[in-house]
Amino acid sequence: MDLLTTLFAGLNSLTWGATLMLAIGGGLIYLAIVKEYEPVLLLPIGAGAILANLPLSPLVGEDGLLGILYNAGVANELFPLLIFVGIGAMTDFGPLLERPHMLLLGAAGQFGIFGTLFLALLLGFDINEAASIGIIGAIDGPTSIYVSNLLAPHLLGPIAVVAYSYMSLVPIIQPPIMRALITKKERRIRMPYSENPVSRRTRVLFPILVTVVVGLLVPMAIPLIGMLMLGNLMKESGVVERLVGASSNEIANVVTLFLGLAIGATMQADAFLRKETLLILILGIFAFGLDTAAGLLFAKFLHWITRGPLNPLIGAAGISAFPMAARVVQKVAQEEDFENFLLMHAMGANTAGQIASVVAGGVVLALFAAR
Amino acid sequence: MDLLTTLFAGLNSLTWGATLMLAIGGGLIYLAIVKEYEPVLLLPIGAGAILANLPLSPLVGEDGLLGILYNAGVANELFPLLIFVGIGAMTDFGPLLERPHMLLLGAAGQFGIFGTLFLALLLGFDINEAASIGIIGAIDGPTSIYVSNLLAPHLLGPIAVVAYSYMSLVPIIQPPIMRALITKKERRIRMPYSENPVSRRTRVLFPILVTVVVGLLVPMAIPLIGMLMLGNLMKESGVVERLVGASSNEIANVVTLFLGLAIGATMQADAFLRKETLLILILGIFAFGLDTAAGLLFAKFLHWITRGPLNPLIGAAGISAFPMAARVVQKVAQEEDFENFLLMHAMGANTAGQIASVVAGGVVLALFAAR
Amino acid sequence: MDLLTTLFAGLNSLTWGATLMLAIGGGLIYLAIVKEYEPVLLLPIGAGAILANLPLSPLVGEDGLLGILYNAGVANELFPLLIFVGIGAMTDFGPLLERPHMLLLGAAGQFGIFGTLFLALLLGFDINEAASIGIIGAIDGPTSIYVSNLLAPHLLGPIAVVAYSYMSLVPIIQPPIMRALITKKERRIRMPYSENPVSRRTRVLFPILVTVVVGLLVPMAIPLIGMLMLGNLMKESGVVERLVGASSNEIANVVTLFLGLAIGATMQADAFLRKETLLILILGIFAFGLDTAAGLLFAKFLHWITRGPLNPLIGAAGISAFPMAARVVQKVAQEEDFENFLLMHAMGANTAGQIASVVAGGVVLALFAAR
Amino acid sequence: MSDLRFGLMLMLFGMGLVFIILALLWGVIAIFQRIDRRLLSESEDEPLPADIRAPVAEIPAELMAAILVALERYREEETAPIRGRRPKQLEPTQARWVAVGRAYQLRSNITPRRKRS
Amino acid sequence: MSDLRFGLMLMLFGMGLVFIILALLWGVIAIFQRIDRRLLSESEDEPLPADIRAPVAEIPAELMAAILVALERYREEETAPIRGRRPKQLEPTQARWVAVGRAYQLRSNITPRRKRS
Amino acid sequence: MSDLRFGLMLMLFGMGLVFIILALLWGVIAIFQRIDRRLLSESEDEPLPADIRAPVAEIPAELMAAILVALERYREEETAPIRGRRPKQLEPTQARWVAVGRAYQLRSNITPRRKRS
Ligand code: NA
Ligand code: NA
Ligand code: NA
Repeated sequence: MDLLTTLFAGLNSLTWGATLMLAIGGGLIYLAIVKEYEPVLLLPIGAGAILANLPLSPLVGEDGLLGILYNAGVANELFPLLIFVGIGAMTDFGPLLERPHMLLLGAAGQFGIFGTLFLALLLGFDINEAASIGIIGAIDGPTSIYVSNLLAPHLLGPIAVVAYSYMSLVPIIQPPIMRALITKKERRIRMPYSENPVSRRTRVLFPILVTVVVGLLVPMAIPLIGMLMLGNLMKESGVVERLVGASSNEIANVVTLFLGLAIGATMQADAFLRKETLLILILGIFAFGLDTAAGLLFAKFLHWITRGPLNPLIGAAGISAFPMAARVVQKVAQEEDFENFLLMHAMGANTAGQIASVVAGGVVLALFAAR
Repeated sequence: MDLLTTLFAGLNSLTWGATLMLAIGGGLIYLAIVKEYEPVLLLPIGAGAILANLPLSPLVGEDGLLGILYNAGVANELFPLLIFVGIGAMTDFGPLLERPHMLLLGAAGQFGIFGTLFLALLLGFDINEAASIGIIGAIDGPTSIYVSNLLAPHLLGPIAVVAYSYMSLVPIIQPPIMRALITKKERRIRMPYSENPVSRRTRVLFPILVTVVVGLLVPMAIPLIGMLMLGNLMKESGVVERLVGASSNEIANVVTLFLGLAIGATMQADAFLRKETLLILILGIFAFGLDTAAGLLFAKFLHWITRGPLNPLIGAAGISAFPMAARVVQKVAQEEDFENFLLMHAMGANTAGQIASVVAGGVVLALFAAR
Repeated sequence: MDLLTTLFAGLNSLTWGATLMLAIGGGLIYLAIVKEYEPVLLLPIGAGAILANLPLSPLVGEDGLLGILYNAGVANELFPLLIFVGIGAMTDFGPLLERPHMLLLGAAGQFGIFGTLFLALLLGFDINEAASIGIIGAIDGPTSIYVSNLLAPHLLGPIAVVAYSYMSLVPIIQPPIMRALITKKERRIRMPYSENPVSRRTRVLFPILVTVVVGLLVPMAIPLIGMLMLGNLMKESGVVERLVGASSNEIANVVTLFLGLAIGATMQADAFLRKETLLILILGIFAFGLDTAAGLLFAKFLHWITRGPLNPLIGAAGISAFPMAARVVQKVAQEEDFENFLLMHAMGANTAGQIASVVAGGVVLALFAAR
Repeated sequence: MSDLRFGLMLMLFGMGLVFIILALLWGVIAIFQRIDRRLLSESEDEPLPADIRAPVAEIPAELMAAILVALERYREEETAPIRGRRPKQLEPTQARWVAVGRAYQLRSNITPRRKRS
Repeated sequence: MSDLRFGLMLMLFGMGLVFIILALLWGVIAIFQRIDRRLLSESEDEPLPADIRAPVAEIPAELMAAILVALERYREEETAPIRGRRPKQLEPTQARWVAVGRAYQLRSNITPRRKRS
Repeated sequence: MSDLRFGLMLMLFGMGLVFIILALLWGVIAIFQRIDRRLLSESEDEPLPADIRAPVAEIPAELMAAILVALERYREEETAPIRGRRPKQLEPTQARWVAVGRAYQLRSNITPRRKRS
């Protein structure tokens, strides 16, 4: 009967690709719930993937809920930027302000971006795609989404998935590299801890100055760094608790949910199930590893030239991935010397990595604009 | 003087229709505040009606606040779907998972949709209007709004008002029908209570599987069932409390306010003050009654064929109207036997009715699409 | 090298104007944080000004975050109206309902609007600009933004900045005027306090009636008064706590942040750095002073004709600026007689000023529409 | 010049209208006040909540805070089982129903016809 | 007429489909139930939270409320240092790290080679 | 090929720029640090909050939680009467003003010219 055929059009138009995508969506939800890999993003992404890949889903397309969310906040970059306000409102740059030289370790921790970019080029990706894949090496979800959405929006799905699911792998990826590159003796180095009280004035001026300095040098970085620092300014000001709360709770939660769903919806079978996605999965691991190695080696180099008490392990915290990377540093250091306390130094490098990631994202965009 | 004429253009253009609508808006606010009939929706609807019917109100139209809200979330179905995420995040399907055969009672409780649809056709409504009126029988606000907005947006105002104001009449409408159709002896039936522990795995897999099964069979139901189950998945996962909170509080509250205002604004005199509205008021009662009767008779039939300890009263809980209907069942059962505890069974039927309502909404849309 | 030139395009295109605007943005942030002048608005405005004036900022323009926020809520008046819902939900009109004659003092406190308007005309502003500047005399941020955005959107930046930064100067501007215009003897007048219990019925009916009465007379005032009273109706109804919470917290906070940023972004060098802005700064002070003087003199007049125990000081509370003005009245009265308790009377006049401000805003718009 | 004249008119009509409208509102409220007072003199109407809160000031604020938190929790748990009112508390309430109902049902199942016997 | 016929079809197919789909869901859940029961009989699976909450009813509600608040706070402080989970608590936790770390480091600095000696 | 060359340039310039910018930020912060230290040595500046929180660890967490809740409530009630800061607490504060004011005024009304006599 004709009606029945039309009725079960859904079942009829189920493809193998869509079936696989449903499974992948389920897999992401599994990672989110059972493995607790960044559940606040991977669960909505997985759910979005399932809802978008059910055949004939009215949720996709211009008029579907997921399409509306995509246009309302992903296509125009609104959502990642709003999330940055929340991140800024939650980040304490105190440890960094006490030891500002840690900023160099943050810079070194971005090498993965450029190394991966180059490798992706060699593997045949075009330059925009390569840069978007490289930005996975920022190891910062919103930066990856922001940059890749501007340079290669068709890769947004796999890049976001890789960026967020690998984030949870930091404690697995980093330790072997740390043990391989840093000698036992170096790992035992204790770092003296001298208190450098940071005045409220400095804490308040810091976000303003970072915005102005970075913004003047790299206008393309203004949205990323500006929103991050706006959140931090509100937090440190101490006078707009209502806005800090709204940024780090209401806005962050709602936007995270919508962003996850919208990104999941970009994972449609024909766009996602390609060998490029597989390559991105591999290049992602590579980016994480290269970041860590570069951070460690640069710290080792600093230790060598300064001959000071700088434990090269803290270089691994420069990749951002806040605060996981800093804790990994502390854990690996304690394996050798239980009384070695590197956490505060690592936290400085870690927040430096956060700033450096955002700056690197802006630099990549600026170099593209200047091309 | 000319200026004064223009100045008091508002008073001059006050029509009898608008005056009546202001009174109706006031009446809805009265029901909301004094009678406490679903105040979170009826108060904004009433306020929206008043604000939209004041002569020359700048709030209506494309550029007015109410018009903006309508376009931002009603015309594109965003608001009812977001509310579904919140409902899913608040619903505990445990009682249903313990007694899944209750799903059949939920199915029976949807007969009012189709019976009312047919009656509306006989009364001269066209098929789209008839289906929109029938969907009042889903006894689920967001489903009614979602479906009627797609099929007959010009009836959205009266349908939404009826759907929400009658919801509070469930404890008044149901008991007489229950006493009329179910004999005293049947009402005394006690239902044995055996524990069926539900594992967390089942609770988490349930929303995913419902989405996939229903979604594959009835693609038009994906938005409704998908959003409901997304909320429930987040709740049962236990790992995204932030998102559950955002869905069931921030998003739900803000969207409810905006949805109510926007629906109230559709109640403009010339669209609302027609004999159709009166018919919808009557057909709405009919839909509620027919749902209840069908649920009861089907439960009676099940009792008759299984000869098991199934108290037919719980059929009345299959209409959805969660959790009022389940409590009405418990109350009516206790009238005959104070120690009869049906509530858990009724809760199962009640959440089954919630799922069935959404499925029925999708089925109606699917049949229209397949026409 | 060409790349470097393009790279440092930001630094190259830094103008003196932009530099000054960056300083002004910093100044607003200083006022917000150090002086605590309305920080919830001045901090985002200052931040918006900085982010918008950094050369080549991608945040401005149609596709930039700040441009998106502007179009999403300032251009269409959504944000100020939503803030009004929150203000209504926080305002207690009880003191006014006990002494409704205070409404006249609220009316008198709006004279600054019209006086400043006339003065601005004399200074060469065109009529739309003059009215927008005059509306600073409403001494109510959202009203100023709403009206000036409709009449002279190009002045929105300076007007909003003046409206919010002067609000905090009320305790500095008012006392000298009060001491100059009201004699010592008058300032010692005690006002008898008789309790007029206000029933819940009256409290609930008040916002509805104000909306209908004002709305019928001045349709252009419906958005302002309607949203204010919607919030108050929800509060007084006592049955929609969820919506009251959403209005006065989630919505108010998020909208305040976005509104501030979007307004700050309108402060671009070429639009802001003109002699008009300087004049607006001066006219703003004038508006505040004129409001206070008119309120005081009218109260004095009332005291003279009624010969009753009416302390003319409370006229100063009629300007709105809730609740600062009421406290200033109490403070100045206590300077003369420590046991004089005028606060409750002043609170009545203060909320009357809030209503009168909104009415005056609507009246100005209505007179323009009727022109 | 036309602008100036319109400005003057704005001033006169504007202040006039503002006064008229607020005077009108005064009238409306006054009527309500009269009704209130009449009803109050007949029967006891609900007074202002402020009067109830007045003695609160005598309790130390910290203790007050603790009591408030506890009472709020209590109130939330006891009321609010209707979906859509206080969503957060829906589940625990249901769980309690489940618990009570089960305990009850299990017991009544052992002697299922106790009442009829 | 065509409308009426379509209406009738809607009624028949509609109710039919609703029943079929819900019966199907019943089947799916039933399978899960069976798996659950099998696994339960083999090992102890996590039971319904309701069973745990049952004895709660015996504790006075006010006391319960106070305990709940305290426990919630405690839980929030102890867990949740990962950014993005419970953002509000991030800072105090960090501050505690800072404090502990500093106290520790300062002490270990005085005798920096204690362990190796 | 052009892509590869641009990629190489991206790598060199990119890493270079990132290092330059962060080094610059280091310089800026270092200047601030110096100013801070100079001001600190002159007078006592506000220290890091962490130092204050350190001894907290000795109090049992549950007790701490209860105290925190109570203190928070207290703080909210006492401060915050300015609209726009902590909106939730506006009303109760007003109600207290009303109460205090009324008690006061009613008393002072009985002997209205007490002071001047
Ligand atoms: Na990074
Ligand atoms: Na139903
Ligand atoms: Na005013």
